[in-house]
Amino acid sequence: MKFGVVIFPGSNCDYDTFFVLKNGLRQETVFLWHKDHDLRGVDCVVLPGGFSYGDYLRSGAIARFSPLMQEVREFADRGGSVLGICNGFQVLLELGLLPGAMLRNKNLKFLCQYVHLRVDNPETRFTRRTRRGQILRIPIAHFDGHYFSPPETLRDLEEHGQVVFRYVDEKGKPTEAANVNGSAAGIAGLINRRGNVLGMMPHPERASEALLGSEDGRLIFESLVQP
Amino acid sequence: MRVRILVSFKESVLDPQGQTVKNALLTLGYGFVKDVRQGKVFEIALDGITEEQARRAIPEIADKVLANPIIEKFTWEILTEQKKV
Amino acid sequence: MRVRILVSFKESVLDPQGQTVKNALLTLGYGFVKDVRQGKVFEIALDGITEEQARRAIPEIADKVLANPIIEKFTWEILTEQKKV
Amino acid sequence: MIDPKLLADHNLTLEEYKRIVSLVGREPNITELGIFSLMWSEHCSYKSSRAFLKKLPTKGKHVIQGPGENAGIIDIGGGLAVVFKIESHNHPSFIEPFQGAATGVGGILRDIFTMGARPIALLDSLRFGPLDNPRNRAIMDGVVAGISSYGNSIGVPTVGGEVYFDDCYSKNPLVNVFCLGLVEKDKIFYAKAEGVGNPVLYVGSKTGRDGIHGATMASAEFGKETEQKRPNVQVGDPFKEKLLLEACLEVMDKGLIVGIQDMGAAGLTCSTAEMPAKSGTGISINLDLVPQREEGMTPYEIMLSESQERMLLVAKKENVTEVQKIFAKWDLDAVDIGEVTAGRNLRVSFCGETVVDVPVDAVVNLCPVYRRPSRKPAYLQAVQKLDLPPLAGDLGAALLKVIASPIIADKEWVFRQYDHMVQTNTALLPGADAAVLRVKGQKRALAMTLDGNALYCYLDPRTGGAIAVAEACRNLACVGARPIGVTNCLNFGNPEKPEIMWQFKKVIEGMTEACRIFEIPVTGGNVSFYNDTEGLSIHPTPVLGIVGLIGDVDRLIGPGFKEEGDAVVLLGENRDELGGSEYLRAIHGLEKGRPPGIDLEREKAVQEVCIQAIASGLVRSAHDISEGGLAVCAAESCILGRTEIGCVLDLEDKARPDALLFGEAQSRILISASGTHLSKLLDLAAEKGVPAKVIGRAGGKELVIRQSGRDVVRLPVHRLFLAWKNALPEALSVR
Ligand SMILES: Nc1ncnc2c1ncn2[C@@H]1O[C@H](COP(=O)(O)OP(=O)(O)O)[C@@H](O)[C@H]1O
Ligand SMILES: [Mg+2]
Repeated sequence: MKFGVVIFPGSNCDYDTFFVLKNGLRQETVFLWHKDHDLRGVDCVVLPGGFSYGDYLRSGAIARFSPLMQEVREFADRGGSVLGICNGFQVLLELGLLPGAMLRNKNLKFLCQYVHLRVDNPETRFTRRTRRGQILRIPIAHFDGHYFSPPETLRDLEEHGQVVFRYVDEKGKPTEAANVNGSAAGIAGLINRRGNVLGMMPHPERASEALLGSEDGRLIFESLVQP
Repeated sequence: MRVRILVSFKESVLDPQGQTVKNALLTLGYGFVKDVRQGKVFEIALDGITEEQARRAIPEIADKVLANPIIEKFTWEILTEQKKV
Repeated sequence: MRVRILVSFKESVLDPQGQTVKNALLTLGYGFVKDVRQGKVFEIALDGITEEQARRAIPEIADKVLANPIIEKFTWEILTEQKKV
Repeated sequence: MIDPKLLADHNLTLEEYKRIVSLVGREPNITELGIFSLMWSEHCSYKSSRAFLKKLPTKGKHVIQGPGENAGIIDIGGGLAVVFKIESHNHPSFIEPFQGAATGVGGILRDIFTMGARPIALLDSLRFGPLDNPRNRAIMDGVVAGISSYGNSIGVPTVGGEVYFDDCYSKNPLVNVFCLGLVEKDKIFYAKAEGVGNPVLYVGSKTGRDGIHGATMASAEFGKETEQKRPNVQVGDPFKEKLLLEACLEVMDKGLIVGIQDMGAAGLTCSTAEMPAKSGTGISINLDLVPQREEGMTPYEIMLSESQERMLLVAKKENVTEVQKIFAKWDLDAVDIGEVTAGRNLRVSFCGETVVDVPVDAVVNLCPVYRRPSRKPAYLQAVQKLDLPPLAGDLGAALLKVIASPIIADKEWVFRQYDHMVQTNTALLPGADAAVLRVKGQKRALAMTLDGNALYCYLDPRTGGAIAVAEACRNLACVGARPIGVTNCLNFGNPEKPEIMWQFKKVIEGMTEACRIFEIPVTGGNVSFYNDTEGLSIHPTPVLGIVGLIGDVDRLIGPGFKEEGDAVVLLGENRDELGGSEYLRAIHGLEKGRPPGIDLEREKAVQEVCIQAIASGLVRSAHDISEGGLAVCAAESCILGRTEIGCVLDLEDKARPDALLFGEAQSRILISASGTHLSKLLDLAAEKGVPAKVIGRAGGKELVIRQSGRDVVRLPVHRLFLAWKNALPEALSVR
């Protein structure tokens, strides 16, 4: 599997993601430059976390106009795998590849901490190495992770099993306290209807080595790699 | 030519920043404050286009770039001299 | 009564947000954009005070709470019906 | 003759002015005067401190760069070196907490990446006034948000730090930021301007009128006229700095440049004077070419501006196009504004006229050095005398109160706002005794900590200075790291007051002695004087930033108990010392007594035992005993593990019960170990002559402390946890 990690000006989890894919999963991995038009033949595009363009306007609002993102849109339309992590998720929302928008965290502060996620849809190419209801311990680090979309959209997402990850407590209960950023329906990760574009706020690349405290995030990359 | 664009959350979207400001004002004793909504303002200086062109370009810019229509709405105006901040 | 308060960086203060928006607009082909300044807007609903009282309270609130006078300046106005966002 | 008011505005004395005239060979013009005023300011010239700083040991086998460059460098083997430094941003953070703290982060990051190193960790030492005052809460809120905004955005993790509270910081908060970077040994860069004819390139943000006189502001006392100094605060642009970081590292990695210097305090002036001064050359620049954000700027303003996110490069002539191409890739300009010259002068032209022509040596190296008078302060006698208050009835209640004191309570409210995991190296998250970062591809890991107990320094500066070093090293020992280098930030009051100078001298004496005994080189630091507002000085506050090396990251342990039934071992000895304790301050409102004594040889032996025991896998947790004493240390050990685990401690010491529980006697570490390893651990201690005693056992859900068989504390761990966890969020959410 060939992965491409996109670098926007202001990306800062690009190397972290690259490191896990290349050194941890031993997959062919290349960087993709935002000004290019070339996806270099990758099988999966990863939009990493960070602060593209400083997130000064809205998170992801400017990155979506990059030349490369027009290619990524077409790639997604052709069914290619696209994984957006944190800022990458925000870019996917701004781009309209996933529905909804991000608001400031409910306590109006940046939050960096471990959270528990429940896998609500293990039947995607990003989660096939997990079980339904499995609890993953993965960190978040964001200011704007409070997912919002209108009630109709939410209903639609639930009906089609598009909510892949939800914030829960360590026992798997979706409590208000566990939903640290205040996301609608506790949504932490979403997939498009077709099942090839996933956006998630937590950082799986930070939870892919035992030394760093958790290996749960690795399951997501392994799912993609699995033949 | 200068234009001013105001972007704010739609009524249906919670505005926690506005709420926080409101609470701060109430604790400071400004009991007459009933509601606060916080938004963004952009002041843009334009050059080399006519007013008519601007009237077409500005809403396009606001809609495409400055506001996210899922959560935000905007208004805009061309600034006459005395209105500049 | 509703008031609107605009808060923005003083002219001499760097406005990285405005700069970034400006660069984005230029890249998108809006070459007529000469400058962008980004600021905050507060819309406050007031109740139980006279206009005269409001005219005294609002600048006080803006100076004390909404703006940081070291780097920011503000303007404000009372909104007539048709001006609401 | 020169107008005295003009001199006063530039913080220069008449004698200093006369010296300038003789060095330049004529009366300086206004721009030149501005340049001297900046470079001869306390902040840039270290004129009051230099004589004393010289005493600090700076040599060591592994030192690649000691004091004198943007940051110190230590060889860590394997072809790698660490580059680290600490800086203060105290005054700006008081005036505008968010931007002041944010630009402080921006500044220290530039110091690190100018040397070719990629910054991999930030730590921050913060001191505020008490949180019952809304103003202090607002300052803390703004400072933390500012650090968070800059560090998070640029993608450098803030992995640790410290937060203290005391009245003396109410109008003078301290914001010290430490940064560490990693560099390949053969890719280190210096602030050199070598090669006559080489072009001088300006990169980064445009120059505006912001922060003119920032360095002189940091060199004068604050008073009521603070208001007028307001516009000196800059707004930071972390996004721009991220681009600058990537572009600079790229041109350095490709070896395209000769030298590089950031434009921080004192801006263009500092970089254009210091670079040639170090290389025995001169520089000539044309201000018309300097990218400007505002119209109509004068040469004075352009030279003195402290606009952020800017750098000055000296490139090889043939590489300029290549350098510019790399900057363009990162959407930045690299503008050729001048060249390196043979004459040893700084020459600046503007609109066709020469507006500055001064010897760089005069500007950089010939500032007068002062040995300011010092006098032992009168307050000492009164504060050192301590009449112990009567023993409190319920020591369990006292423990709950001490552990909820904001100085001791959980700091998650702060570090949750910092991205402390980006770059995926953080092996030990904030909350432990020291932060630990793995080095990708190596078995070894880096540990780092910031420390400094200002109350001890106020009560006895010499002892306080020594303890600051010892305690920082002890924190490293608790994660199994051996110290390899020191940086320090010395925050003091007005050095023109003899009492402050005395404190300064004594603190340095204490630090010097400790560094010698620990055999660790000081590779740099920063001095922040004039931390007085309306005549009141802060406590003398040295902040020590110490970096350590861990041999095998797989042996890493944390401060929390791990397994029920493990033996709890005290390394070191309990003593009857309550002076300067957090207990006296939190329970009795007293900042009094003599701080605990310290035997540095004993301290070193205790740490050595801990380091070796961890390296041999003999211990499961280690936590140092510091503020709050043994009782707080034990409670934290119960709380800080993956799950809460209680413990029962049986003490036989004859001390007064509160002194036994809360006294802050030095050179103690609380360890837990499994039964199988216990005898080896005790043998190791005996071999090094370090007292080590099994004082209890981990397990259960309560913290029980007995003295001579009698319970003095018996509390559910979860109650302690809640008191510790909620204290800071509650204090900060009061309206
Ligand atoms: N407390 C200190 N201990 C040791 N060295 C210090 C101390 N304070 C400053 N220095 C060193 O003095 C030198 C001069 O500092 P400089 O780089 O001009 O200061 P800054 O970067 O703060 O403007 C630096 O190398 C710095 O590391
Ligand atoms: Mg420096």
